[in-house]
Amino acid sequence: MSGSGVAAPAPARAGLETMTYREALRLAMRQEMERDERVFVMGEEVGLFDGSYKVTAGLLEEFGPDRVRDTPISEEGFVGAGVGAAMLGERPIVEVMTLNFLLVAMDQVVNHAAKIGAMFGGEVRCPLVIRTPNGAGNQLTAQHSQSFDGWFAGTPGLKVVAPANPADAKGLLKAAIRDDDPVLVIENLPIYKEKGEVDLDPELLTPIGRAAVAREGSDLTVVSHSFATVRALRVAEKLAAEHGVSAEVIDLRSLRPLDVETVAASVAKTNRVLCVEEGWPSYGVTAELAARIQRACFDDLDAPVERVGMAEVPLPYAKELELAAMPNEDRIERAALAVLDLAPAL
Amino acid sequence: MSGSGVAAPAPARAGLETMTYREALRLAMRQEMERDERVFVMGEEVGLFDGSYKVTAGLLEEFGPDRVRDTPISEEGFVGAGVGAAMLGERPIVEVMTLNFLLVAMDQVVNHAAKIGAMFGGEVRCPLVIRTPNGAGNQLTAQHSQSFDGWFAGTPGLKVVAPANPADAKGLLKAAIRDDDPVLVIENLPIYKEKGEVDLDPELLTPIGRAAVAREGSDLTVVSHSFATVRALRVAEKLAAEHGVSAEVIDLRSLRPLDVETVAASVAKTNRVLCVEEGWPSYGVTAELAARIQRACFDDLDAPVERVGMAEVPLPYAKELELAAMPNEDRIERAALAVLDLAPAL
Amino acid sequence: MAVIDRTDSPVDLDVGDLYDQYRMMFLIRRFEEAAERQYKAARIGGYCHLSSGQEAATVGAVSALQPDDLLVTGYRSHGFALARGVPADAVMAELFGRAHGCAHGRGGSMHLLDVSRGYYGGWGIVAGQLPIATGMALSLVRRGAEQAVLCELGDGAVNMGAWHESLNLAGVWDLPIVFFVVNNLYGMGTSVERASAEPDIFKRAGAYRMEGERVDGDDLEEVEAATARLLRAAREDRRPAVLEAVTYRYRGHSVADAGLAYRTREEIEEHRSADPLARTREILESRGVPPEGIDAIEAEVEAEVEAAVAFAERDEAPAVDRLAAGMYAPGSEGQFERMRPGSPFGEAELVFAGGLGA
Amino acid sequence: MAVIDRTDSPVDLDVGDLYDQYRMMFLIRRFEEAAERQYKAARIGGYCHLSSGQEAATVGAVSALQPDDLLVTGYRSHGFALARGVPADAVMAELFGRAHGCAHGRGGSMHLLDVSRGYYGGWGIVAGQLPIATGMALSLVRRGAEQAVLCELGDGAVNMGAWHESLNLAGVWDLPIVFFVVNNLYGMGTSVERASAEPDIFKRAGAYRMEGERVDGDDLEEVEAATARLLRAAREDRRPAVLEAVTYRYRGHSVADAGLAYRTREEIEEHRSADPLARTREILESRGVPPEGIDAIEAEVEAEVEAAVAFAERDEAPAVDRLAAGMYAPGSEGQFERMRPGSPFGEAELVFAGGLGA
Ligand SMILES: Cc1ncc(C[n+]2csc(CCOP(=O)(O)OP(=O)(O)O)c2C)c(N)n1
Ligand SMILES: Cc1ncc(C[n+]2csc(CCOP(=O)(O)OP(=O)(O)O)c2C)c(N)n1
Ligand SMILES: [Mg+2]
Ligand SMILES: [Mg+2]
Repeated sequence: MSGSGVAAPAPARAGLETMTYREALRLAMRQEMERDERVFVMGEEVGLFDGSYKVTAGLLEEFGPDRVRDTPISEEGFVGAGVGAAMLGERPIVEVMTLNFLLVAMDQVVNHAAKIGAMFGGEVRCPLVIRTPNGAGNQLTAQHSQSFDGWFAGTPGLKVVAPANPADAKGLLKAAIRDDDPVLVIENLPIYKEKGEVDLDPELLTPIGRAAVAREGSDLTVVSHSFATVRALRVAEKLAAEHGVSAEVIDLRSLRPLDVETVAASVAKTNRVLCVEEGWPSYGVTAELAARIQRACFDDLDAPVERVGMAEVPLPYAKELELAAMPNEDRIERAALAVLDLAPAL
Repeated sequence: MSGSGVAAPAPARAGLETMTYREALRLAMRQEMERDERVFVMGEEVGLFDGSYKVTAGLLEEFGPDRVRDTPISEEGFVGAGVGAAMLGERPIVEVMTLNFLLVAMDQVVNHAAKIGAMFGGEVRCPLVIRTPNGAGNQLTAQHSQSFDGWFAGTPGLKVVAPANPADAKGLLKAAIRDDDPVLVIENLPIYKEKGEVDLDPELLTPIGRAAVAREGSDLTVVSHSFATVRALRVAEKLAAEHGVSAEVIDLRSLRPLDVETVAASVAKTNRVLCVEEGWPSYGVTAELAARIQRACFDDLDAPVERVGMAEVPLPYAKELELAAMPNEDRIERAALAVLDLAPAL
Repeated sequence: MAVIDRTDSPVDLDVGDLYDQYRMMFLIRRFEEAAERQYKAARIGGYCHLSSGQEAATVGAVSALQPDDLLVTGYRSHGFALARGVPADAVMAELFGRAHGCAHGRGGSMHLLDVSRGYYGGWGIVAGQLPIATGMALSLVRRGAEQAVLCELGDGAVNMGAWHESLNLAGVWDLPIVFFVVNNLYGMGTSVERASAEPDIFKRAGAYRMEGERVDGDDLEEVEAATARLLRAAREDRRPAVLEAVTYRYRGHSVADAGLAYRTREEIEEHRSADPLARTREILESRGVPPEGIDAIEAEVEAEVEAAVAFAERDEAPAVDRLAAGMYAPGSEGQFERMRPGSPFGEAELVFAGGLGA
Repeated sequence: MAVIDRTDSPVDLDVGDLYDQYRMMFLIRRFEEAAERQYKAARIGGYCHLSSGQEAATVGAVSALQPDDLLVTGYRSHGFALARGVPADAVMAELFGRAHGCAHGRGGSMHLLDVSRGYYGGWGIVAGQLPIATGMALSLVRRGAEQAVLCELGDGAVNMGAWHESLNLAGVWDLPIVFFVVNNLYGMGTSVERASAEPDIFKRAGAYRMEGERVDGDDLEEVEAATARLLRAAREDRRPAVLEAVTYRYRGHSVADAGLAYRTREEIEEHRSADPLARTREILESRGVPPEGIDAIEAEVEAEVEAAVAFAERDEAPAVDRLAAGMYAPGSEGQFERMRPGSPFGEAELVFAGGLGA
């Protein structure tokens, strides 16, 4: 490894391909590892086991154990090791099996990675990527079903992105890898197998700090990120088909920086807004959204900003309970109708 | 230790006494330790050193090393030990030197203590108290100046209280110790030395989940907790004296459960509201407040809910920078005037 | 049920304990085979970690517990729950997520417990149970009780910071706890050699001036004897210890893992050929227990497992309007009374409706 | 400055190194005495942790570093920064919170650094620097560089989980790192015996099959020799190690602590009577350095410290409208462009005004 480590850009292998979210993430890593020898992957079971959710499958074979490094179970240790390597100019991609386990490495993320730029007066940077899925489903129960997205998004010094489809999975992960600051890339368990079209162009990134209008509409704005966007899009179709409602869906894509401008522009048009997240809404991502929207769009709003998220309980195991607790499409639909005054508020 | 461990209530030593916040906390612990032998204190430097902020001063001498236990530096270990002891029916009070250090014990608090009741179907409880100060000031810099209050308040299974004066310091800590669930008691570095009147009655608790109207007013509601309440009260006086504005100050006291009813009642009267916190407002406590207020008081609000908190940077060391970054009284006052349309919005 | 009626059994009383233990090992094996079938039939969800191959370590260690000793484990815990006497019905119902599961359908496979039997769970974060078990041992000391805690963990867990902090606390405070490391050679796909700078895990006890010992985890009697001795030292002399039982997991990490990416079929077969069940059965026979008696008990166990599945199938689902049951102590409802205004859509309906208590 | 001009000095070149080292020890002592005075005069704020009494350990260890080796420390780090060659001006200005401080007034006493000298901070969470230093060692291996990392920590830090995870990673990956434990007998008010189940800290290296060694931390030459040997093994053979230097802190934990609640005046006096500065000066004299030469160098150091204070006083404060300087990499501003609508009151003014870059 020498100099910037960046190889001359490969000739564009343009073209679109349909692939899963998981494959898109893998493509992003492979392209960036080819492009820049400073990039390496580290985490539990990323190598020999092909990744516990198979995101890194095949990379060990392709890049060898120095660049696809299996770690012991010690998140605090290897997340911190990523911080240290990044401070020396490497581009570590640290995979944490799920967001739940980042709790044991919280101190390294929040009190170390996030502080480096400012606390040392800009003398050293930390271009670290942490990849980890949030989300619930499949009865993984209370300790394995959480989305603390807002905690990281509320930490100055971090950047946080959360792709909701394969194209952004590739584009945002690549942007994160090339970014000079610590970026948390929040993936999602239920989306890993979702398919979508991905542009293979290795230079096509999804910019950090830019939301997307995932679906245009005029009666209601639904703001969401990660898997909640997938749900929101399904509900939007249903609202159109069954209630003649035209819902615009904003996919945030980044949580820090948060693109409020795009959200506010939509609300200015629709005058009604529902915010959806997979995590607990109280003190969660949708709280910040509601707070900003009511300030930015005070005169535009025809109804209060409404929120839906996971019911505020540690997620129970039993299938029936789990289903009831999750921000399922039925709950989102009823909330949307309530915002539109087409159903009672709850 | 046997049975419930609770001794017959001591004869009421009624009467008021002026004391510091720190002394009020100590009084609460002493009274509860006298009342219930299951109560014990554990943490770094709580014994021989008299507490790093002297809150536990004298308790070792009075109750001995079994009930005032110095620990090694290992927050994950001893916070978790508190969880285990609580599951067996003890009433541990675990002191963590500052909220910043709770990051290394996050997993024990969020993924363990908070989960016990629900995850085990109510078969076992966790009556644990964690005491720790939040807050900035005194140039403690980026790693030592944080307020993650909202992260815990957003965790179902936990209860979170944050007294803003000596009377509530005693009352809420006692309520937390007697509560059958895990309670985080957020203290505050700058308030430790503040004085106030405290009722010595050992049976007088401050109920969890009840905000207080700390100052009555009619033009504006300021909602705050912990040290921000102290600041808010000072600003309210200034607003009255210099601008003829009558500000009502709501001291939340509990963050989970959050007493929105009291807040909403005040906003219904004043129609304007400013939320203040010591931490970063984005994705913070004031985000949740704004989100709930705009929903509960949609038709009452004459202006958007406004927020002030710590500037969203890792807190810098230099005194001038630190002062500028904190939610100082000048910033709160300007925000209050902006909400009242007496100064420009920023 | 764990305890068989000895009056019916054709067994010499001298081998009675071993006989019960063999029965339990067999129960665990058959129970988990049934669980795997039910998982594949989508009646069980979540993660489901089987311990087939590890039964001698499980039953040996639990047999050494006194009735009032405490047990804390990780997530690979069906065997521990059964061995501690939790009825197969209650365990299977929990895997099915039913109301009469031992955690009322709230916990599932990873979060079994039975407080009446001193079994305090069933935890899913690797090594997260260690500080908690340590605190329980501290509590025993405060009560002056002659009891001990047995805390199970895997070989992969010994590289977590929580291991270090817990062992240090146990050592510096002289706590009555035995850390029981079930070394099945792998943490998911990572072998002990690739994960631990000191692969002789029991030696790590030395860093805390603590006794450390390794036993053949497939030798039921060796495991029991060592556990009993260390638990006694914990109980009577407040000497904490590490006991490492070397064993092998036949199946993948969880039902979802084929378990072949990181080890060979030959390796698995080699271990299977020294199956602890077969080994224990041989000992029983060598001590004069007639094979028909063992066969009879095996048939009884199979019926017990079938009955557990039937029980779980019949059992009711937890009430959906009691979503928040257990989250807070009964009586907390009043504290939450004033939280409703401005709640996110549906929150009050979902959470407050059924009350917050157990 | 760390390097003195030897042509001016009246010293036999054979003792030149020791002479420089004595000078540095003396500089650290006087620098910290000045820092304490300035703290009491309220020109320095925050926590201010002095290392008086520990100078031999500090200077001995840092002397063993090659120019391109890396250094990472905790918060008691004035001495380490100075010994690594960070100018006293830049350190004092940092304590004053000034623009030309080594962290531009952003870090203060706990967060000194100088990347040009391979000093990567200055960290305030106990043991938080260990995983980071470990990652740096990993990076050196990836580059195939023959360099090593020296990671300082205190005796209290060895009970944190991060210690365990870091040492295990260093061991399992054969990383070029030496964990340098400055054992000053106490972590705040807690003695090593009350905190560590294994009070012979160096022995804990064994849990990772790592070399562990203890030296007299007040013997400059012993510290330097051991550090040099272990760093060489790290650099050349990728053998990580633990080096424990036993020393004593004269002052309280920080300037705010009188340091008497947990130890006696007699204990402090006893250690003071074997002051490493006096010891080192004696060795110099015994090797033929004339006392007047040493006196002269001491006077020079005193002037240097005075000059540093004067420099810090004169230096400008960081610009208040650059509150967010350094937080994100230059060029990130565009990413934050669309975050402004609905911001909390004053946020845009406070944070965005001066840009986000360094
Ligand atoms: C902190 C944490 N990190 C990762 C995981 C995911 N995980 C679950 S089990 C496991 C392997 C544990 O191996 P070991 O301790 O040997 O126990 P075994 O599964 O072999 O019984 C991992 C990595 C987790 N649950 N918690
Ligand atoms: C995780 C964490 N817990 C507690 C503290 C508070 N604290 C700062 S220094 C210190 C003592 C550390 O002692 P030691 O490691 O021996 O270093 P020394 O101060 O003696 O140099 C403590 C408890 C902290 N900074 N971080
Ligand atoms: Mg294992
Ligand atoms: Mg020390």
